[in-house]
Amino acid sequence: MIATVWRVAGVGFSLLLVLIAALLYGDSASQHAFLNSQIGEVTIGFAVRTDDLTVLLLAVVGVVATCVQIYSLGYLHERAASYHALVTLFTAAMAAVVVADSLFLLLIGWEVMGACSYLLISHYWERREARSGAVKAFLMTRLADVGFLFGIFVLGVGAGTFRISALDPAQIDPGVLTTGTLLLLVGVVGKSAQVPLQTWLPDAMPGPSPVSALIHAATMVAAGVFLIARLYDVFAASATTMTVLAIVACVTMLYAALCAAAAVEVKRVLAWSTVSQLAIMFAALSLGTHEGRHAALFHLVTHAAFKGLLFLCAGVLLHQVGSAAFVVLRRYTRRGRLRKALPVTFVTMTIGLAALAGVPGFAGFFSKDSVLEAAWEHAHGGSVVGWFVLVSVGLTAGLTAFYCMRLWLWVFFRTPALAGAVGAFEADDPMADLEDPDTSKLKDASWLMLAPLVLLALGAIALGYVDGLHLNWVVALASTVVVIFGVLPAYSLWSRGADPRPVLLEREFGVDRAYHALFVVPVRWLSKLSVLGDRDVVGAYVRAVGRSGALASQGFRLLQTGNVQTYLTAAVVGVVALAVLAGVIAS
Amino acid sequence: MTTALFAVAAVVAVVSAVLVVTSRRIVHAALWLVVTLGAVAGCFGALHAEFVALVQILVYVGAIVVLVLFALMLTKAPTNPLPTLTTARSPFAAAVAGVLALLLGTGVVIAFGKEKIKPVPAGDAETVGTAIFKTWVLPFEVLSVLLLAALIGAIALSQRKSGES
Amino acid sequence: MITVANDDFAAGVLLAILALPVLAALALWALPVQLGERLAALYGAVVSGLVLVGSLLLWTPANGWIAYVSGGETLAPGEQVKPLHGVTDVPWIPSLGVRFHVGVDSISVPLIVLTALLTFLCCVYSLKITPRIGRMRSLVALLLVIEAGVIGAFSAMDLVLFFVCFEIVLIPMWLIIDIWGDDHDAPGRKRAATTFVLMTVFGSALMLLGFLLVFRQAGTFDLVQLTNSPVLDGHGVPLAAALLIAVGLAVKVPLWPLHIWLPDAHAKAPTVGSVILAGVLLKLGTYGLIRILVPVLPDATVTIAPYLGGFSTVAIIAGSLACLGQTDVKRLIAYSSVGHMGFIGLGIATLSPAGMKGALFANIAHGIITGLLFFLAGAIKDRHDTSDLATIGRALYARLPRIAALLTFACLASLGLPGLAGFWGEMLVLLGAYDPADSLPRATYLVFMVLAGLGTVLTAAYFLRLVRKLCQGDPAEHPAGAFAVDLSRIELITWTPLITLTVLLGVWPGLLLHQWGSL
Amino acid sequence: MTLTWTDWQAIAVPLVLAIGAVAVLLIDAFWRSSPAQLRHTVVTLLTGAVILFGLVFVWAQRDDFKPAFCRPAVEGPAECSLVFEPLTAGLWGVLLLGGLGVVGLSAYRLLAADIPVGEYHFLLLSALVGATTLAGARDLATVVIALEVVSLPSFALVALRRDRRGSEAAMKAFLVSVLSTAVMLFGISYLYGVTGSLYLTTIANRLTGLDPSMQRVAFAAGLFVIVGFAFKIAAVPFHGWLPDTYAGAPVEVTAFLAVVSKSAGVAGLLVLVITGLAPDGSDLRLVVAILAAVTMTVGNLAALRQREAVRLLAWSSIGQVGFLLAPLAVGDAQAVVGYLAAYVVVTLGAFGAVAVVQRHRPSGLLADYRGMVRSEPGLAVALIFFLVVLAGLPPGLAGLFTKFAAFQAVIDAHLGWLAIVMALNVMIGLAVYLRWIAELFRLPADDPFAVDIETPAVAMISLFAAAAVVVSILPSTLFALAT
Amino acid sequence: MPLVLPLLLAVVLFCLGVYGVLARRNAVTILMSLELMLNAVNLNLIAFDAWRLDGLATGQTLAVFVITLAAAEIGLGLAIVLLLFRGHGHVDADAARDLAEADEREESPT
Repeated sequence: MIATVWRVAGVGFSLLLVLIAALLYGDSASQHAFLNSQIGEVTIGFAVRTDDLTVLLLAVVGVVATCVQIYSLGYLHERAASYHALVTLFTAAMAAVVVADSLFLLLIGWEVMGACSYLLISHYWERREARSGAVKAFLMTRLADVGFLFGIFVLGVGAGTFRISALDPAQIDPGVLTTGTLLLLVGVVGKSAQVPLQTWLPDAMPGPSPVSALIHAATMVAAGVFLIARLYDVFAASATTMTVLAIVACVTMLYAALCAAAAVEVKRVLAWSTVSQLAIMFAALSLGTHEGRHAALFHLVTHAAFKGLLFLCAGVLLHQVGSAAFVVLRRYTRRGRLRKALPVTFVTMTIGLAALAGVPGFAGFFSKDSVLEAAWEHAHGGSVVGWFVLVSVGLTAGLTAFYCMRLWLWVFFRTPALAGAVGAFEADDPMADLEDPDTSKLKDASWLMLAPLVLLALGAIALGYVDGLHLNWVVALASTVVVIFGVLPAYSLWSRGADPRPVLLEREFGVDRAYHALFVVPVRWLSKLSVLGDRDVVGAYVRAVGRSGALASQGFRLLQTGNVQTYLTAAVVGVVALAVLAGVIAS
Repeated sequence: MTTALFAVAAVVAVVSAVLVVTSRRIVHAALWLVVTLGAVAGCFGALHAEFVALVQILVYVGAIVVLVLFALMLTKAPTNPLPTLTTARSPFAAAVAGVLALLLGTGVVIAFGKEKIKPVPAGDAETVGTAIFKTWVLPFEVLSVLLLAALIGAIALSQRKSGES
Repeated sequence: MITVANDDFAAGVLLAILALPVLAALALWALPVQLGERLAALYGAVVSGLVLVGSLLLWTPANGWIAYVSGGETLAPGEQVKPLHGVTDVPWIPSLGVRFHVGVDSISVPLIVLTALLTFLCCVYSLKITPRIGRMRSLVALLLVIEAGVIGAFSAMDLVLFFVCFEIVLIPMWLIIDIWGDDHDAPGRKRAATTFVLMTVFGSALMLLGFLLVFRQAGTFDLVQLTNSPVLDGHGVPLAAALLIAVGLAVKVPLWPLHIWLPDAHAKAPTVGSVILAGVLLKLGTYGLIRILVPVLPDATVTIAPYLGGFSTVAIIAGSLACLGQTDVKRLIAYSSVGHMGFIGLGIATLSPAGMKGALFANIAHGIITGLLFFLAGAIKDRHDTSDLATIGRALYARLPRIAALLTFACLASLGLPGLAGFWGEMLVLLGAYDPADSLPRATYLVFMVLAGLGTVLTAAYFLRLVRKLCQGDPAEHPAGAFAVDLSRIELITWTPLITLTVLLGVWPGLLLHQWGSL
Repeated sequence: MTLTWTDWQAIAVPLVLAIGAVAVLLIDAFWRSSPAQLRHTVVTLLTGAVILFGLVFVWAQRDDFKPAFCRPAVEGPAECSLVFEPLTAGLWGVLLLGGLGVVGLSAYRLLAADIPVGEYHFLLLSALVGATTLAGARDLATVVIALEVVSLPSFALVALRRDRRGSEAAMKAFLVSVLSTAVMLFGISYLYGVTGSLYLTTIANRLTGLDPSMQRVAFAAGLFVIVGFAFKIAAVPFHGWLPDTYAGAPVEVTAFLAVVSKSAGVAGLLVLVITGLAPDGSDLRLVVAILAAVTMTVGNLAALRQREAVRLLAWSSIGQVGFLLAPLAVGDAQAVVGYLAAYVVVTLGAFGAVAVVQRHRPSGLLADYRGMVRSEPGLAVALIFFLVVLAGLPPGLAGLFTKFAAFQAVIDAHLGWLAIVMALNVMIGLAVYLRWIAELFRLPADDPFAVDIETPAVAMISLFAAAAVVVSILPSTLFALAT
Repeated sequence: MPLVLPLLLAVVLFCLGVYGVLARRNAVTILMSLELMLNAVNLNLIAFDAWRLDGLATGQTLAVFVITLAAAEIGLGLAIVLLLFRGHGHVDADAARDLAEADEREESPT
């Protein structure tokens, strides 16, 4: 009953968002503030605004959320009430971020998303990896949010206002501006899982797939991109921040793409690819040009479509097969069953992967191309950053094509070379049952789940054309070549039945382990130290006071011997002592 | 003259006082106390306080020491020397007393070392009597309450409990 | 400046809510034992409900904030002077210069309402859920006495009266811990109660010394006069007075390293005791700092503020780290109070409008949220007869889904999630630390701010650890107990106001912030 | 010398008490034939009436200033042996109230049967004569003799049951007291030598102009005098006799020692300090301050582990004396008298309660009080209130404010270290009393204490409790005693 | 005559008395030692009186008072000592220890 209410509410709310976006479309930008309180010289309160960016993001969020909500109706049955409620809250929080004109309202949405993602990731709280992944996600984003909060302080106090529309970079001291934006960037990096705060996102995969779709496509991680787009004037005013952003983005996109190339679980590959794609958007933003911003937002929109699609497809795999690990999926695939049993999923996922890989004609191709174009333009302007971004995005495009192809082939196609073997993935799960699964009951998911897939697949193709076709043919050609260069090795490896995964990549460069040793272990030690310190140092003093009191008491009892002459002696000694003492003090 | 008299009495007083606190026979100690008190009375005399000297002899030697001797008898004090009459703490007690004497003696010598007493007779019964009844009426009256209370108290304590044989 | 507004009605209400609980407690003790035991909770609920109504009557939007002065200059220029109302001012002990002077302004009223609310909820809770040992008559009576004492302290406008009210609560609280505390650990609860009362008494004795030094300097104990013409000069006697007062109040707050009484006292106390202790009593310390230390000894406060801030920051970090290592749910929540009170201390130490308001806000928020947390911990403890995490086992989501969900909610609120009440106070405190009063060393405060910010992460870490250890987990390994009943009606009724307020204050902080005027 | 009307008025109270004492003794001695109850009641009522008369008299003249037994001095104001002034009125009020309380606690069925009634009341009144005289005395001869008049009857009272414990207790108290008298007299002799007078005002005048070597002697002399009083009020390290004597004496007599005898000592010391023996800033005040600090610390610490009620009260009374000495060390008479008054009321109450329990449970252990809140709620609540007042915590506001006044006096005199020690002792003292209170609140023991409490005991304890409540609500009454 | 002579004698007697009080075991001998101390007081008083010659005979008067006081004390003291003897069978001051702090044993009421 309650679950039904929340289901309806969830779908309704996300449709409402779409409706609002539609209503607001074309309205002139405006702001409205409410519930303000004056604290000293600054005002703390809430404000909302509407402009193109709001409308765009609201639409994206609304559509993706609608797809996810509807999809979830079919996907999820246990604990549906809390699930749908949280997804709705999640969407609402993202909507708050999108419409916020007050940094505090933005922060509320920003962090409520973190909390919702925590709760949703740990939806399957029976599973160990879900629990730890959720905690990790929350803590890492929380850590970044501290920087974000401080950034708000710095900018807000520096500008004398916490209203986004009132932040004028010209009015802010350059040093303050750089500090503030850098601190905000910390929050962005955390939320969008960029290097060095990237490790939480892949570990968040134990959450339900629709949630992953939501997180990766429209909310949470996209919020970082949105934020910089929203505060683009402020960010662009600080060259230092933009350079840092460029470096972070470039490192991240390559790093994540490499990690994705070695991941052996569909959702994990997709997660790393999100990190990588977000980095591309950041790279575009870091150009500091209008084209860059436009390209980033364009890529954000197309990415929302195809990444949402991909995660929902992965969800179908999980739902119908039970796992999205390569090793499991291969057991179906080696008999060629998977593709045939799940035709719609196969087709839509192929579209999604193509879009992700940047195959010409699909949305991803166009948006990535616009990023490359922007970078190219900028590089021509003599910017080192532009060159840097251009080269990185190019390399990433190749890697993306590689891992998309790898995923597609290994999951859906039997390898002639392996003659029905699972492939290179047995080692991943020695306990896995390598017997043939019962494939007779395998069938495609219900229409509730497939309808969003189809919708998003259409989006993944069509969204590439909404911005109008203005391709720079040189860049487009180059990127196509890069894609081909990425695809070919994947095909070649697959056809030979080999999947070489360097240890370094498989361990994702050891970052996780290093963080564990650098942060988690010391904190555990410190916590132990703190507990012991309280017990054995501070507490010991208190106990020692008590014990010495008791001891003294016992001592005075022992002195009370009952012998009156002892008392008299003590008294006379006391007289002499007092005389001497007072003499000493007086002199 | 008075100085010499005083010196003799003082020496006697000190020697006998030492014996009072060191004698191993209790009864001897009591008798040495008589000597000390007498010698102190002599000192009073030498300081021209004849009335006080007289009272000292009457009250102390005549009454108090007799009381003490009675008490010794009643408490069945042995007449033979007792090795345990002083406690084991006596060296310490001696040290404490010694330090005290040193402190007080030094202080007294420094403060009064140069002063002399003029030998003027001013201690007859009339002087003291007048002082008591002209100036010190209140303490005198209170003293009478004290004597009465002490007397009644002593009697009450000495009575056997009713029912006690 | 404090000005005084004549308001006989408010004065009457204030006196009534001061006197009513005490008289009601005496009357309850006068009842026959059997009748008293049966009626106690209902009686307590009615009385404290009346007090709650009275305290709400005192809540008028017109009243404001005491100005405090630092280094001779007003920190916030151009602010409005807001009056004290509900004033009763009669001589009490003329020879000592002590007056019975009570009144409320907007600093006191929210705290008084909080006190009344929590006491009311404790009484309502006790209607159905009672400690195993029973003796409800005395428990309710003691709760009412504590309520009166705390309201008295929050409305006292005389240093000595404040001191007296500060002490009134000690013996009742000691009894509550000692008699109704953890029934598995009699020596432990005795020790906890005694440590609590002795440390607090020592602290308050030092505070009294500070008051007397103030008296020697200013010749009055009257807070209105003292606030209007504070004891200036940050060295010598005023500094000594400020130190003594600060240390005395710091025991109560409690500030690291004087917090050692708190975990035991909270952990061993019965549910209602923990709620009152954490929700109300701790506020006395921070209220005292704001009401007395800052306005009366402004210069000396500036001198000691960096140290106060430093210890508060240490409290935030050390408290959070200690929480990470706790194995007992009540102890963990208790330690979390150390961290949260550290935030409040830091806010006061900034001496800035934002920090102060943050401290005041965090005071209220902590009372509400920690009250809720202790209610929840008590509920879990009652159901499992232990508060040890390992013994309770995991997967409460499966066994007690509603309570576990509420626990998660309360944890999120307590860790300062924006949108819930816990956020605004801590945010304002950090903002205050970013921009402290001009007379304070800003670089030092920036370090405090960063450390406190890291403290929020640690706070999140231990609360998530709690949720993970308690709520989540494989239900197969931790089957539901036979008598484990999920959220009962009385619990729902008792906790609803707290939950509502947590959300309400989270989305509308202005509700309280407006109270404290435009500073 | 002729006694003037003023002189008679000034000594009226001690005089009436003395006459009353003799009358009581005579009635008891010559009316042996009457039944014990009647005799006891008559004696009690008569004693009470005498003391009550004293109280009424003091109340009527509380604002007067009456120097008595004066002689014109060579220099300065007239030298008087006794002065009745508001301070005296306050001290007398406290002493007489204490005496009255003890008389009430010694009513028929309360006082042990083997104590001779007439002698008991005679000695009690005699001691009161000494106590009142002491509080008004302004010359050293009167001081020392009055002090003896307080002490000697007290020792007789201690041993009045004439048993083994009583005699030992009396012996200890006696020996210590006599030594203290000797020491004090020795000091007085030096004071006389240095200043040539026994009148306190004259001594105070002449002490100021002494050369250094004389000053040293004067200091030693003053020290000896103060030490004499310190013995009497059992300041540490002159306290050894007190716990033993309290434990050995009948409970009523212990109450007397704790209330009247101790108050008299404090009163005497107060008179000495404020009339100029230890003027402001003198080392003697420092000595008293040191004594105060040591006394309260040792007393409270030793009380911490006591298992017997009387012994706990004994040690705690040492601690309380420490708190009394603190304002005394700075010459704040108002604080001292206020503290004394509160102390007297609640100590009487506590001893009254202890006496009730001890009569039925002679072992006197704290464990006997277990569960009393349920079995004897009235008595338990009263006892808790007394203890809370002694600890100085609300609701015992009388104790709180008298401690407060002590703190204020000490702070005003810039004795910061003493104030810190006092703060520490507030904590230790609280620990002491809480132990006892905790026993009362324990769940009922196997055989909880439940008896028919004797009517006079109920009346007296209720009276003390009522008084304690009144002074808790209106603490200003306490401080009005000596203004 | 030098004033210090009687004063030093008094000091010596006083300290001998102190020694006696502290070191002697028998209660009666302790009382005797106390008498020595009181005599030292009297010596002081008389000496100062003779030195001061204030015409009031203050010292002598007080000396007489002290002698009387000593008599009262010794009277009551001996009564107490006798009572002690009746109860304990001896008069050793340091052996009467019934009232010492009972460490672990229960005190036995008589």
